[in-house]
Amino acid sequence: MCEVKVITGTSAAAEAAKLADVDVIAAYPITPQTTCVEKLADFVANGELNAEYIKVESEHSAMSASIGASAAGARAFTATSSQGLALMHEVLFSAAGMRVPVVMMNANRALSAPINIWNDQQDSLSQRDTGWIQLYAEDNQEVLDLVIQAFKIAEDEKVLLPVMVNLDGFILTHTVEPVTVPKQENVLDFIGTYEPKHAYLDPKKPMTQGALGDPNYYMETRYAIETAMRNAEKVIADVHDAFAEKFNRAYGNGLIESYNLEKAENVIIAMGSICGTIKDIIDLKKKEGVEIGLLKIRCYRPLPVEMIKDALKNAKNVAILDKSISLGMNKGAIYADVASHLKDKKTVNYIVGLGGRDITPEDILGIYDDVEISEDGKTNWIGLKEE
Amino acid sequence: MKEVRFHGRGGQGAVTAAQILAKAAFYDGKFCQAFPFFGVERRGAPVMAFTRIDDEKIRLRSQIYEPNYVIVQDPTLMDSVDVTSGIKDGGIILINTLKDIKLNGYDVKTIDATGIALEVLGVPIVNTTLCGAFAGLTGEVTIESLKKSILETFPGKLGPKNADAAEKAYNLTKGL
Amino acid sequence: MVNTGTIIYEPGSSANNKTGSWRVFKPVLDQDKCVKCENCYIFCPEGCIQEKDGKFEIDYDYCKGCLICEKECPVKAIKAEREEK
Amino acid sequence: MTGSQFPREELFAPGHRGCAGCGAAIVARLALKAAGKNTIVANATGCLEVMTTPYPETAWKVPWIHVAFENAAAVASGVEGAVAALKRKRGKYGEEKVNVIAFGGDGGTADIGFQALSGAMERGHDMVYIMYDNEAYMNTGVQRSGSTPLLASTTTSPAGSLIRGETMPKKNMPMIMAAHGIPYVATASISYPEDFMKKVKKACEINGPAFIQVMQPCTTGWGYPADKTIELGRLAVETGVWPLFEIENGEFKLNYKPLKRKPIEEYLKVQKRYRHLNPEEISVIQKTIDMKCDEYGL
Repeated sequence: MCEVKVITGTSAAAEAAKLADVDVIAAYPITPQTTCVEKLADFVANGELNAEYIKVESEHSAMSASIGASAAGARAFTATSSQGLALMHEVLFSAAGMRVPVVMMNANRALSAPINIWNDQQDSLSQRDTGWIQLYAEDNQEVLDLVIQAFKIAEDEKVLLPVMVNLDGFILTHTVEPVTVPKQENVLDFIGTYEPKHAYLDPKKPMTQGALGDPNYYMETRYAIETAMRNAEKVIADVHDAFAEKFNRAYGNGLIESYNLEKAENVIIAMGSICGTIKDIIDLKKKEGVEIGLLKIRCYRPLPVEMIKDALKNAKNVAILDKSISLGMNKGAIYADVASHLKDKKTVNYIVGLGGRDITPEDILGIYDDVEISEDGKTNWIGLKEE
Repeated sequence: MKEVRFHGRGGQGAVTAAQILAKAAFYDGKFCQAFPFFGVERRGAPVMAFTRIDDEKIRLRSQIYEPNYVIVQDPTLMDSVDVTSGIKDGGIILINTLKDIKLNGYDVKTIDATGIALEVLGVPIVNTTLCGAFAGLTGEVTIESLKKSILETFPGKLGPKNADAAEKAYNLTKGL
Repeated sequence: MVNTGTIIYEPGSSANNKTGSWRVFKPVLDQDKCVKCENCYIFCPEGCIQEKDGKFEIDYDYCKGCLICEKECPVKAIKAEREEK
Repeated sequence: MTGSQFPREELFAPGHRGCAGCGAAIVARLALKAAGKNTIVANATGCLEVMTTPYPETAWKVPWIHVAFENAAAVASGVEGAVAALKRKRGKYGEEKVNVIAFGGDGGTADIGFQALSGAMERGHDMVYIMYDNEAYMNTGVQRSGSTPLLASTTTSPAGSLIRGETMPKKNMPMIMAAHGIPYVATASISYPEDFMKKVKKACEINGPAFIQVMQPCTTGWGYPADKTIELGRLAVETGVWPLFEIENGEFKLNYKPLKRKPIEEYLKVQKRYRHLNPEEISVIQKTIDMKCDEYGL
């Protein structure tokens, strides 16, 4: 039997890490991630979780210690946000290149300057090329489910890549709502024990990890990560399906989720918590006899391009929502990645919610109206106060 | 869907109150959501927190602009904050005060939550008391579920005391 | 194929790389003069002077010819000779 | 002297790409001899890392990991945590103690890796951090580090007509580490292998963090003939430039006191990095060394 708890998104992530019986946690506090690592500290302090908790002196060291722990053969978990993730940037590449299946929760938050603790997705999207699998949650239940799935995906021999589970800062991290927490025995039965065959540090079988790769070898190592990313598409879907069967909760096909896309010509592509508000609007309009749709991206890296194209085959006008901005290009990351694959459709980019600017149901209604009349390829900043 | 807005000061437990209410609704078999106004306020500064209660799963992620109910933990907040902002027609404003406060055009209910808290808890922390008053006034959550939620939120000695304070307020406001 | 994570599974495989070709001068040990103080053994950056059957021998496959051994030998049992290349 | 005063097992293989006469290679070889095979090494980016692990070959016969420049202490923290957790939870690693040793150069330790080092030491991890000190960024071509001594010429502290080399004295790492209250801090030199190995062994046996700063002359960076690596290390100790001491549980102990300190000039004159010095500048260095030796009771 499961237990339903009314908890925050950060607590849901902490519960999931506990259920996965992680061996090592190395973490540094940052708003709005803190309640996750506080909760984990409580679990360890109360003997509910048998793990080494390393209270590192920075996020750079949090990731470095996580890599060290995972390379030694332990199941490692950490959590961060925004500036902390940016500080990790260098070693995020190392984690992927060294093929250590670290799982990290990231509380999506804007980047300085000006300093801003509120939600957008600039932090994780700025890490898109580091070789991390990136998953995004719509609600706190999905946070818990994704963190559990993340371990199974990361540790799959066909993948062996680190996974970042993203949740919108405050909107999920600090919001309580009912979350079904499965039994640990069922979770461990689902993900298994981490027994790495490729990387561990044991004097009985010494290996060298983190070697120098000269021009003879480097390109192949990058290609191997790309291959693992492509493998991950199937693994993520399979893990999702197996999870759905065991725990009775499904999210589209695991990589994307289609919501009323069959008859809709005007559709939104979005990622994260805003998808909930959009679904409400879609149901509202359906009652009025208007068909609009949503394509939710759950997995941003690897980006399931073919799935996205297929899901949008009936769409005409595609509004792509970005909580990030590539400055100097006036496009968000999702638009930049996706639009070129939708050449037969009108695509319009909407920059929304930067630095915690609230996105209201009216904003979403306005976007559905606008995408029909707006010109192709345009970028609109929603809610911008222009002087 | 019913939406509640709490006005308090940092450290008075407004966020906890919003969560207690959400959990109580959950125990009543409803769906719920509670979140703070995402600010950087410190102890003493005006803060807000929100609760949503619905019969269906709550997917809406925007902030609350048009609440059904407003709970004011400290009347001095009204000098600097417009507690009536966006309140829905027929909405209720519950204020912790000794005075008889009237706000033109609004349904205002008052309760001396500080008095109850001092009497039952021995400290002027009014969040659980106000939750009890809210339950009595609106019937949006049952007192049984509210007490369960409070007991779960405050393990140890504080739990029963806070549940008593809530029940006392509930009995005073029921049917008002 | 590069190993997953560029991991090297053969400990000490640098031994495949014979650095003896780097040498310009070659240390030659006179076994008769050697007092087995172990200075050459312990100070060698390559670890290429090893004891075998009670004698120290220089492995010229790896010796880079730094001549620390010659310098540190207290009885001048090691002499540098020019490599004939 | 006969018999084997040193362990014969070689855990650091030949064929590495270190310069002829490389002091860093001697550090690694001696440290592993002392620590033994039940050891896991975390290595900061630097000469030692680059020269020992060009894929697909490694000089290491113990488990070894490198992640980046500034984080050897943090990586070692994670490794140590993993060893503790896997021992406790899954009975891995058996009964014997596993040594976790981090190697970092002076730049990777005193400069860019300083924060990670301070954190790891303060947190009390059971690890040994060995700073192999060659007093500049040798891997990138001899740039000045916080560990570069006064008036030494490097590529970023060149001896010009106006500025005469490094303007600041060497950062005092052992005392900074001692201030962390860790159980064991020591200085060592590759020219005193018994002393160095004894200290590594002790550091491994102690529960909790240990820090050893080992001086390691560098033929390329200091500018001297390769055969003089050991001689220079010895001169550093004999002149008082590099005192050998331990601070065990807060107690300072000098390990070696030369009968009569040699004049600093004997040490300086062998090295290209000091070639620009005039007698006045040499006497300035002598004075700073004299002051330091007074402090340490040398």
